[in-house]
Amino acid sequence: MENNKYLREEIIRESGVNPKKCMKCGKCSATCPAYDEMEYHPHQFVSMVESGDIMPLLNSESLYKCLSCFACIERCPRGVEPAKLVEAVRLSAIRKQGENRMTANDVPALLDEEIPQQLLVSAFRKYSK
Amino acid sequence: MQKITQNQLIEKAASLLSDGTVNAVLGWSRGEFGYDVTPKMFKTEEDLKENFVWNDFCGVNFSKYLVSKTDRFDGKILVFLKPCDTYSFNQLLTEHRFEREKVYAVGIPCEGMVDVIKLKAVTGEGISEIKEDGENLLVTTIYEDAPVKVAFKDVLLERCINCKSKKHVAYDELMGDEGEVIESKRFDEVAKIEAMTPDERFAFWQNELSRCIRCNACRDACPACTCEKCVFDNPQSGVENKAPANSFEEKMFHIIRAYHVAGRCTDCGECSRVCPQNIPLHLLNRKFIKDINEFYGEYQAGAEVGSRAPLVDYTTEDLEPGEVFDRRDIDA
Amino acid sequence: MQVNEHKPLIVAFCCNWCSYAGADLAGNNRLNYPADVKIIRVPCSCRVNPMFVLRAFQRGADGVIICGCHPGDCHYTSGNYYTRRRMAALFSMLDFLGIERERTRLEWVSAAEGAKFAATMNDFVEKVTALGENKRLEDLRCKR
Amino acid sequence: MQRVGVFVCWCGSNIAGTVDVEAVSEALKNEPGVVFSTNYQYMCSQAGQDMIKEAVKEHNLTGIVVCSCSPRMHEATFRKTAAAAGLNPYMVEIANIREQCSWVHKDIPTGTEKAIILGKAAVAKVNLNTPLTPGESPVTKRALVIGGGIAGIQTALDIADAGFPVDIVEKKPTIGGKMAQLDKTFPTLDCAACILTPKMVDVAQNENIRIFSYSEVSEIKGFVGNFDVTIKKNARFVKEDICTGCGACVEKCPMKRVPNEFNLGMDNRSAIYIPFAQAVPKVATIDPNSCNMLKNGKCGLCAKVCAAGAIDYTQKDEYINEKYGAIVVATGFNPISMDKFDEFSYNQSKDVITSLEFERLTNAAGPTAGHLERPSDGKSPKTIVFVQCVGSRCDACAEKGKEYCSKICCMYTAKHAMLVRDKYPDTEVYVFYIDVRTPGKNFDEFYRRAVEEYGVKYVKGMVGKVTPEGDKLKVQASDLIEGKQLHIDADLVVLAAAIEPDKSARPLATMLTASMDTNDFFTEAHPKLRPVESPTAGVFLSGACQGPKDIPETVSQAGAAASKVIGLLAKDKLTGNPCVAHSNELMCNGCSSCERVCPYGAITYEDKEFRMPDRTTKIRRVAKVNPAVCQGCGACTVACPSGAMDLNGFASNQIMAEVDAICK
Repeated sequence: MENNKYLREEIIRESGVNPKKCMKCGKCSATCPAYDEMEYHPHQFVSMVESGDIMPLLNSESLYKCLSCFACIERCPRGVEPAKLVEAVRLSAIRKQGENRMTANDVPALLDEEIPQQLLVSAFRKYSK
Repeated sequence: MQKITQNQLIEKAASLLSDGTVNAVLGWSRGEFGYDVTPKMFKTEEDLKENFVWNDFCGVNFSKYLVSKTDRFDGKILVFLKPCDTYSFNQLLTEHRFEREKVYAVGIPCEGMVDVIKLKAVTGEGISEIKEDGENLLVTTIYEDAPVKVAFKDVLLERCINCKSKKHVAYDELMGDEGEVIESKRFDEVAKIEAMTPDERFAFWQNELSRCIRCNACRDACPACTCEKCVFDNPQSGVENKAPANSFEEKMFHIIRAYHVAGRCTDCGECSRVCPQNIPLHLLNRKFIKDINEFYGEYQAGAEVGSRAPLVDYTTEDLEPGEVFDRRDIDA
Repeated sequence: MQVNEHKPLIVAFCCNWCSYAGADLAGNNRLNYPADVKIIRVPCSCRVNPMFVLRAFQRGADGVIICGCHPGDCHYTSGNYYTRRRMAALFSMLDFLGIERERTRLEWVSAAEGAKFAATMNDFVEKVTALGENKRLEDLRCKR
Repeated sequence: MQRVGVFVCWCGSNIAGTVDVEAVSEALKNEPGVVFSTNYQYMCSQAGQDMIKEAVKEHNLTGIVVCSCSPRMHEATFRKTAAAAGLNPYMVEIANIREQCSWVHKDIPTGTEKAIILGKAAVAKVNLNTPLTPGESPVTKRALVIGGGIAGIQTALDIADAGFPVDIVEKKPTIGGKMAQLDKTFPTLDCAACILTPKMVDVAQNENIRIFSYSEVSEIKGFVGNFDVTIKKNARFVKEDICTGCGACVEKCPMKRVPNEFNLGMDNRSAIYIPFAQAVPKVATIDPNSCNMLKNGKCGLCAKVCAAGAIDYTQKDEYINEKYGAIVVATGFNPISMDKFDEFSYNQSKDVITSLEFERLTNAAGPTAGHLERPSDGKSPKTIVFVQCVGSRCDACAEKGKEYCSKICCMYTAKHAMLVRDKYPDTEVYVFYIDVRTPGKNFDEFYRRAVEEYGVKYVKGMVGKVTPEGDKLKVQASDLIEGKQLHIDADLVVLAAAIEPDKSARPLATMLTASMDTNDFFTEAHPKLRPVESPTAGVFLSGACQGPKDIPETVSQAGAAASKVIGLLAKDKLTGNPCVAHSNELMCNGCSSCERVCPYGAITYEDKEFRMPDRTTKIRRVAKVNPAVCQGCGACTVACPSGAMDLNGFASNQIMAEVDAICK
């Protein structure tokens, strides 16, 4: 629990988000294009970070399903900016030793005619430290 | 070392007089010595040619004179304003202290004015003649045969060393080139005192203010002190003048004076310039200006006519007096 | 325990609508605070001229406290906002002159805050007592 | 020198228990000015008051100090006593030795010592007291109501009923306001027109009421009881007193394609128009921006068909000056613009509408004669999505909505949803909500009926986006209870847009020197105890100009404002509080500092001629306090650098005398 408290504060500080401003309207999740891919949805990120329930988020695939399209940031009526929280949690996850989501070795397997090179590069940047 | 010459000003004044634009000229005239330049109303060209001076000792801020001069004079008055004088000019207009239509303001550039006390510290008393020589002054005294060479830069008034603006914020006509608002270091000395311990601060001010002889020169020269009746001259006010007695009385006088002009003081520095006891009175005013800038956002009194002084204004989110100290403790 | 012989003299300016009523409530509830506190009633905290504060110090007061309605609750809508700016400037100036900052205070006390009034006065008296006699501000000629 | 009498009260044992009252009255005998000092068990009793009266006569007292309970308790009592004894009531000062002395200190020496000091301070103050007389000003017995919506109508009717003349100024061609546009009203579902239009007729027929429609207030001077107002009557190019409202001109007008603002642009009107059938005054108005005759002098058909000869193309704006004793602000509200809410496709699809537009769509007098049809193709919608809180409850930094709750949306949305399900049971109705707020009589029951009896689908969650696709609107939303994202193909989307104060309110507030909050709602004099008064004396608030309100609340506030106005107008003279500021013109610099801090606009300036010692004269600008407007806070006294401004009853020298007495 102590650990979670520390983690919570770190995530809040790094993201610069104040989850207390959330009025639980769910507009972030309503606007999210990756909703169906995600286990935890944007509004749940806000709520779970606020309550310090961070371990499930750290271990969730949802971290990598967020497209960083920032629709939730744009639409949130309270200025909470959920995507920044997702980003901060993702950073906490991949910063751990050996927790890179992608390594250089993974890249060849992902190569595909259809995939824009830029996508790979940005994914590589985003998913590893 | 002024860039604009005395003759240029006399010519300008004479032409404005003769074409009827103005009926009188508020200008500087030679005093008994070269350095005690005195304000004077000129009404003829002859008088101008004979007595008008413009040199490194023309520190007087004429803005304040307009309050009484325009009152007692029917025509239009020409006034020469240095950049710092224009701020006081605007502030007095904000306070409706004189009628703008009665004044024709000519902005003139200023390279800084000489502090006579500093000068005398170098040359000694008995100055009989002062000549300009490039970046130096050649000062002859009655005690020495050869003139003493003094660098102009070394004897500038404090307010000119920390000049806040070479830009004129008000004028009808501008002579010479327009300057800029300057990023001055004028608050450094205030910050230095703030950094002292309370005991040191008390000792500092005890030393400075105990010299006060209550001559009221600071008040009389201050362009913000134009009250019809000053509280210190009013037996009903409860703070009327008392003889100095090396106690809280002087501090009270100076706190009240600084407080009364807080938010209206343009930091023109006349108070310190005229103080015969060389007390750095401008520091009190600057303290208020610095506080106001820090607490309520940058504000320069007189920068524009009609602006609302910070102490007659508020926001609902203002700092609490206690928070002021907390913040300073954190900064320290 | 340090025995302090000096009994401080505290002048409290209280606005009629909130803080003076808060002081009355403290009385109604018999909440004790030191008798060193003497209250002067003013219509609004914005009636308090810095000259009054200085006058009190000059005459030998050891502490001056100004109490008004909470920001936003002023009976005259904006009076206490002006007070806040004026006193922030004045207190900061007194501090600049080396005068102990604990000798001055601005507090917001509502008509319902009798307990806060008593607690504030207790605390203020304690702080001022610890500073001892006001030597930096008094005017010897005004002292009896 | 005053002759002061000191009266120390025991208050039974309340004071005497901790304060040696004998010692107090004895000590105060020696204070300057004191000629008599005594103590008594209950000073406020009849016997105590008689004692004071006798002492005043016997010792020729000019001032009284009562050492007793708080002045908040008995100051008024002792002032009356003084008046009964022939003294000016303001020559009384109270030393509070109960609440602020005997009750908070335990031992007698401490209590006694403090009581003596408090007594001395009061004596010092009363020595400097001057007799004060409250100022009087006459009251113009006529009220002005600005805004002719339901708030203004109700206020005007109530004032007129009490027998006072009232003028209503309405900027639109007709009174009625927003309520005239509504269909049914919650929670009773009576039709808005059925309850409003009779009131409008009452207004028209009331002898005490004049309506200035198509008019604006252009200037306000004066103060409570004595406002001087200029009303600008905009040229409507129709002689109001002659027009019969027959409508022949409207029918013949060839310019028929002007968006009809009454129906929020969902249909068209002609260039000469009567906003709606029950308009009051029922007079035509020519819209100068679309009339061919006014624009280029070609047409003039309406003048030809007008049997009454009411058309006047040369009419000019007219300015009317009138005096009023009281002004009621009833400027109302508007829905906010949806321009910044791209996600709902309001500007992309005609089938995304605001709730006010929905009102017109379901109104029998609306553009579809009450048939619920989609604005795009006229088909009847099968799936309707209502979105709540659009632009309400937004964070300030989001910068597109309002921070506050608009208050009325939950209820009208429940009403809309219920009405749709009632009339068209085969329509699916979704309401997306964040919270359903229904405090009000029969409000929650109403909302529950919408859900339980009418089967409206309430979904907790917000709509994220609306995308027009074909003839459908793709609605993507969250369902927070079931934890899923919903995709609904809707035919019509209705946005519950936040409401904001009318744009005319801000300039009006400036004219009135009435204060406003950051959202441009008028501020009330006290949020709980004086909710219908503005801090500016003589200015009252009615309806949504003060904050979001529904109709019942608006009407009750309108009535409350009216009763305040009646209370004011019923007086022949206004007696002020004599403890007001006054300026010593000999010392005044005319610098405007005092004017800037005055919350009531009580200070004005005048040029005054002074004789100088040298027999010349000099004209100077000096401050003047209007005692009828000043409330006596004293902010100006401190802002004044020269000390020219002082406050009666709390003069600078009085307060300093108190300080001195305490610090002795």
